[in-house]
Amino acid sequence: MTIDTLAPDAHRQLGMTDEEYDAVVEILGRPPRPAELAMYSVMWSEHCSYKSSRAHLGRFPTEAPWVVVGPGENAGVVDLGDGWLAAFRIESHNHPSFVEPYQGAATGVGGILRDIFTMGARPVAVWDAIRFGPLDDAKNRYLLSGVVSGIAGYGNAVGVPTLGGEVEFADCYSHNPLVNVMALGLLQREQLVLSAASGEGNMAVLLGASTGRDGIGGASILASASFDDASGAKRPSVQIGDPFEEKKLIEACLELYERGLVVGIQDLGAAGISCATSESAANGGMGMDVDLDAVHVREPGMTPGEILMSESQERMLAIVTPEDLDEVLALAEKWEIDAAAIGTVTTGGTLRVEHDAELVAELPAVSLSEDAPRYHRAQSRPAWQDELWAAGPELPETVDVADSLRRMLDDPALGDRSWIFEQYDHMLFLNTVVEPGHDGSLMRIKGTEKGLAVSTDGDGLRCYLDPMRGGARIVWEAALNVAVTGARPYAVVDNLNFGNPEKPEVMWQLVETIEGMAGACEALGVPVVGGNVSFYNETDGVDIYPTPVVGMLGFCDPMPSRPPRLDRATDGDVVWLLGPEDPEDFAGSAFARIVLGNTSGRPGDVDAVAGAAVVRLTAVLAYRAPVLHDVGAGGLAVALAEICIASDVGVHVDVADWRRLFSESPHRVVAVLPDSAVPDDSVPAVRLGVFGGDVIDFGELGSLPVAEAASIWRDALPRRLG
Amino acid sequence: MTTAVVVFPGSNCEHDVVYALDALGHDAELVWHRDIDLSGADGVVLPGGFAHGDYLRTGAIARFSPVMAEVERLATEGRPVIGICNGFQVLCEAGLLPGALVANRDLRFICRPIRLRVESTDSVLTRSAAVGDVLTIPLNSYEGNYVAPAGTLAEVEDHGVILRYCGPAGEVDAAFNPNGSMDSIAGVCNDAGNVAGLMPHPERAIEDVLGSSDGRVLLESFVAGIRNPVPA
Amino acid sequence: MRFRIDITRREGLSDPEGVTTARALGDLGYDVEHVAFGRSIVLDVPGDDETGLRSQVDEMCQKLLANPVIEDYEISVVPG
Amino acid sequence: MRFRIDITRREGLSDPEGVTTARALGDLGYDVEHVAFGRSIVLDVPGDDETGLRSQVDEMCQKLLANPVIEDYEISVVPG
Ligand SMILES: Nc1ncnc2c1ncn2[C@@H]1O[C@H](COP(=O)(O)OP(=O)(O)O)[C@@H](O)[C@H]1O
Ligand SMILES: [Mg+2]
Repeated sequence: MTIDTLAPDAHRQLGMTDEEYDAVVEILGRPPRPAELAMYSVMWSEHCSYKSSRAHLGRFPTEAPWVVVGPGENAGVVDLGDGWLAAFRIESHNHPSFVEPYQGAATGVGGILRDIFTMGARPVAVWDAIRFGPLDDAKNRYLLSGVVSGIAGYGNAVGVPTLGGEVEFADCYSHNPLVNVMALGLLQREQLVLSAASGEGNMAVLLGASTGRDGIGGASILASASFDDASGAKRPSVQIGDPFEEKKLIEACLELYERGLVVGIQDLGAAGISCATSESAANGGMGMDVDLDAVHVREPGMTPGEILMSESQERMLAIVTPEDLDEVLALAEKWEIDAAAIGTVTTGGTLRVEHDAELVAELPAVSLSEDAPRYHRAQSRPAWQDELWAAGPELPETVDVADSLRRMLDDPALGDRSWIFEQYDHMLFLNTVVEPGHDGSLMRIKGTEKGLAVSTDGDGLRCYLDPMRGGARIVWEAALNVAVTGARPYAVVDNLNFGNPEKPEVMWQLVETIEGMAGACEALGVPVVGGNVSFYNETDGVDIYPTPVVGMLGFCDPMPSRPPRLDRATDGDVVWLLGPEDPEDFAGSAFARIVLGNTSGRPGDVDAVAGAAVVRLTAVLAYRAPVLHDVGAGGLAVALAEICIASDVGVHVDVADWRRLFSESPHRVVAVLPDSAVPDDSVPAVRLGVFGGDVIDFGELGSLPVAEAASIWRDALPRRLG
Repeated sequence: MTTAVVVFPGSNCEHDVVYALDALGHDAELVWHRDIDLSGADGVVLPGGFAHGDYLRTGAIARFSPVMAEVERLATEGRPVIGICNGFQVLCEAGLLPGALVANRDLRFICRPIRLRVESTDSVLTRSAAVGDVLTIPLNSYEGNYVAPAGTLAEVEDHGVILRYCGPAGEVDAAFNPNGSMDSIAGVCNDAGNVAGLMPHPERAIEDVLGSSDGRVLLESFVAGIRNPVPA
Repeated sequence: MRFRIDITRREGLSDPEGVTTARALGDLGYDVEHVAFGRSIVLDVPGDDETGLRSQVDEMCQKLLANPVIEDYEISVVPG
Repeated sequence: MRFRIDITRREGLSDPEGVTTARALGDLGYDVEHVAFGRSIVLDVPGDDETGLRSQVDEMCQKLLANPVIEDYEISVVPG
């Protein structure tokens, strides 16, 4: 069976419920044609329609004076002043990366970049937030190496630097790794383009790669539908990324914008041509006549359904006026990419698709998006939640601090991540002021005083232990990660990676998480300008941890002339701990997981008032402190060790209570200051000690030579990955 | 007359090179790979990136771009011609520089600052530096592993090596060889010294805010070379 | 015993490298119709029980040398 | 006519893929003696005068497909 010979009742195989099928018949006033059914089944799939999450995403705050484009378009856009705008977005490519890690991650990068230059922006940076099963399993090592080289292979070659990211490990990701990629672009206000197709008689021009059979239905339930197997093992829905084609596509599109040749533009993603044509028409309140014979196909004998649904990479659909068509085609030729006018904008809102002079689809363009179902799925608090909270870590009277620190520095999620980020070009464009390896990365905008800081943060375990608190904590952590560079939290994108939404427990986790994240964003005054939801991250009925990831954009103007870095601590510098301290916040901590082998309990809550004050003060201190480092995984001890290793200097701090070294209560920053003046009285500040010597010295509690700490920390990933 | 920075499809460091030369007060212009007239050019930079996606072999397809005939003419006339990273690979493929570049020893892309020792000042890239200088400059490549057949290598060693990977004190040693390059070679020049290539990116080390300014002396050499070229 | 493994991209998957090279050959004035890239690995495995060694090499391909998701491979014995 | 070109790294020049793969196979517990990596290119050239086409393909190799400085190549005719 192929898409084109689907029996009308094949909707079940395409993952459509009977109710959804009836809705289609209702809309069309007749049973759908095969191609039409395929289009609805993909466009109404969870992936494309957000039918299970939409009802809850409304909870996020999305407004602020500097928001130019909020959620809904391909990317969020914020105003940086002086005509500068930043467009950014985050996307997941979890399932494809499990099937084929290199290509899955590579095409993930390609896809998120298209979301950015679709807006008229030049993509200038990428971040990757990735999660795998434990590295003692060869399969997980294979997945990590494959994903990292895929991101490197595509990102480096397409010419967009990868400025940072994060990585975590847990059993629940063993059969379901998470690969979330965030991209950011810069543009001048007048370059902003939207996807709406307007102007009767305007042409829809398909730009970029030819259309092949690869990836048909890859993004949707179709991938698992039987026609996929029937169409032969020869056609896996794996897609091969071509960064060279995308690079040419980027340059061509940017020149099209510069010359004012596009009315609207839309990237091709899930459901390929059918999605791009219907969405641009719908967004413009128009219709479109599409001629599939004009599409440049890679393989002979492709059926209309295959051409419509193909998810071949590196393609864009531009709406141009008939007068400009020739100039557009000429420009495409200059950049050595294919271009073909495949459609005409019409009034009346109908999408008509023809092939061989035969009508294969005729439907209301808006119905594919606007009429998609919305579900208010059942939610219920998991029965296991209370036991989980009750089973929290038992803290011993005393611990071997030095040995605990050794074990934590050797953890792949806490050790040196340069094995990963040194495979990424993170310097291209000469904007990178604080490179990966610190907290948030900081980039300048040449020709201005402006700086942008970004941090991606997630915390699967804590969100599993308490979705609301966990969701709030990752937002607060991301805020501090950008604040230490001098930037103030400005806007957020989020990627919600969850299990099966048909399970009430998963929906509960989702709603709680959103509540926690939304609350933190409100307290920080940052709008959510875009995001992505990835459901069905489950294997054999076991769901992953609820794993939201935030991409926090921070903004500073002017940027600190010498922003803090971990490697700038020197002999005699005084080290302070800023922010409220709770010595007993161990649930979900690295210490509990690594040293006590405990992954239960209830994490501490956030404190909006104190948290906001710490973020504010941190961003101010960034203009004079040589080092600022937020206290994250591993607590105070690891934060100090990271500074000592980077700066190659020892430190002496006296804390009587060992728990203060490893507790992970939020809203804390280690501040290194040249003088011993109390930083400020707006937040609690404790003078911890002074840098000097070559030992990380916790007095009574123990000590560890910097050299030893450094070699353990540096070897954490290489010794596992070779 | 301005300096031509050649743009192949897939190049991506061209704007950075123009920015860096501009920071040194030198004019440069982007030139598309299909242009066949460089008569206005006083020197040429082949920038880094992934010309033609690095498909087939890095630099292999680019060397046949229409513009390369002009680049060869300028090179033989003694005009300064440098290749950075991918540009270096193109010059080797074109036979304007000896040797070739293959995959890094560990089969991983490497993006990080590394140290270089200046081996010779008889090249358009190093004339303003001093032998023995140790420079910190970012490397950014997957195929940065310099190889040459025995005979060629001997000649290169004799008069073609301009930069080697080294340690903090300038020590040249396997431990400081990031990618397995023969004899730790990071940069070479032709006999006349007017054509030179290197894997690291001097344009990424021209401002302290970016971590290092050590790349300046190399680009300043190039600019000086343009003002008074080495006779061919 | 010396084995040779020929690895090719599975049909139906795009081959950007082949397409780009075909275009380059065209620019050079050559008339070629289709270019496809593959990898070949030659390795020596001690022993002489062909069937046994062959299945071992096949295992190596499955595990490491090839990527069965997007590649097909063929094993042959070649003169050492 | 369909030609196949086998390209290998010249003796004595480093073959990082081969070396690394040999190590990886060793880590997986396989006993292999020598691993060499090569690339193969299959291309269709219209016509049927084998000698003529072969020399044309040879030219393509000299010029573009192989790098004589570091690579050897072999041309063979294969069933189309
Ligand atoms: N997958 C990754 N890709 C790129 N950079 C990474 C990745 N994982 C971690 N890093 C970098 O390593 C540094 C430390 O990461 P992390 O400990 O997660 O920072 P933080 O704890 O401050 O959020 C950051 O600069 C981050 O950008
Ligand atoms: Mg941090």
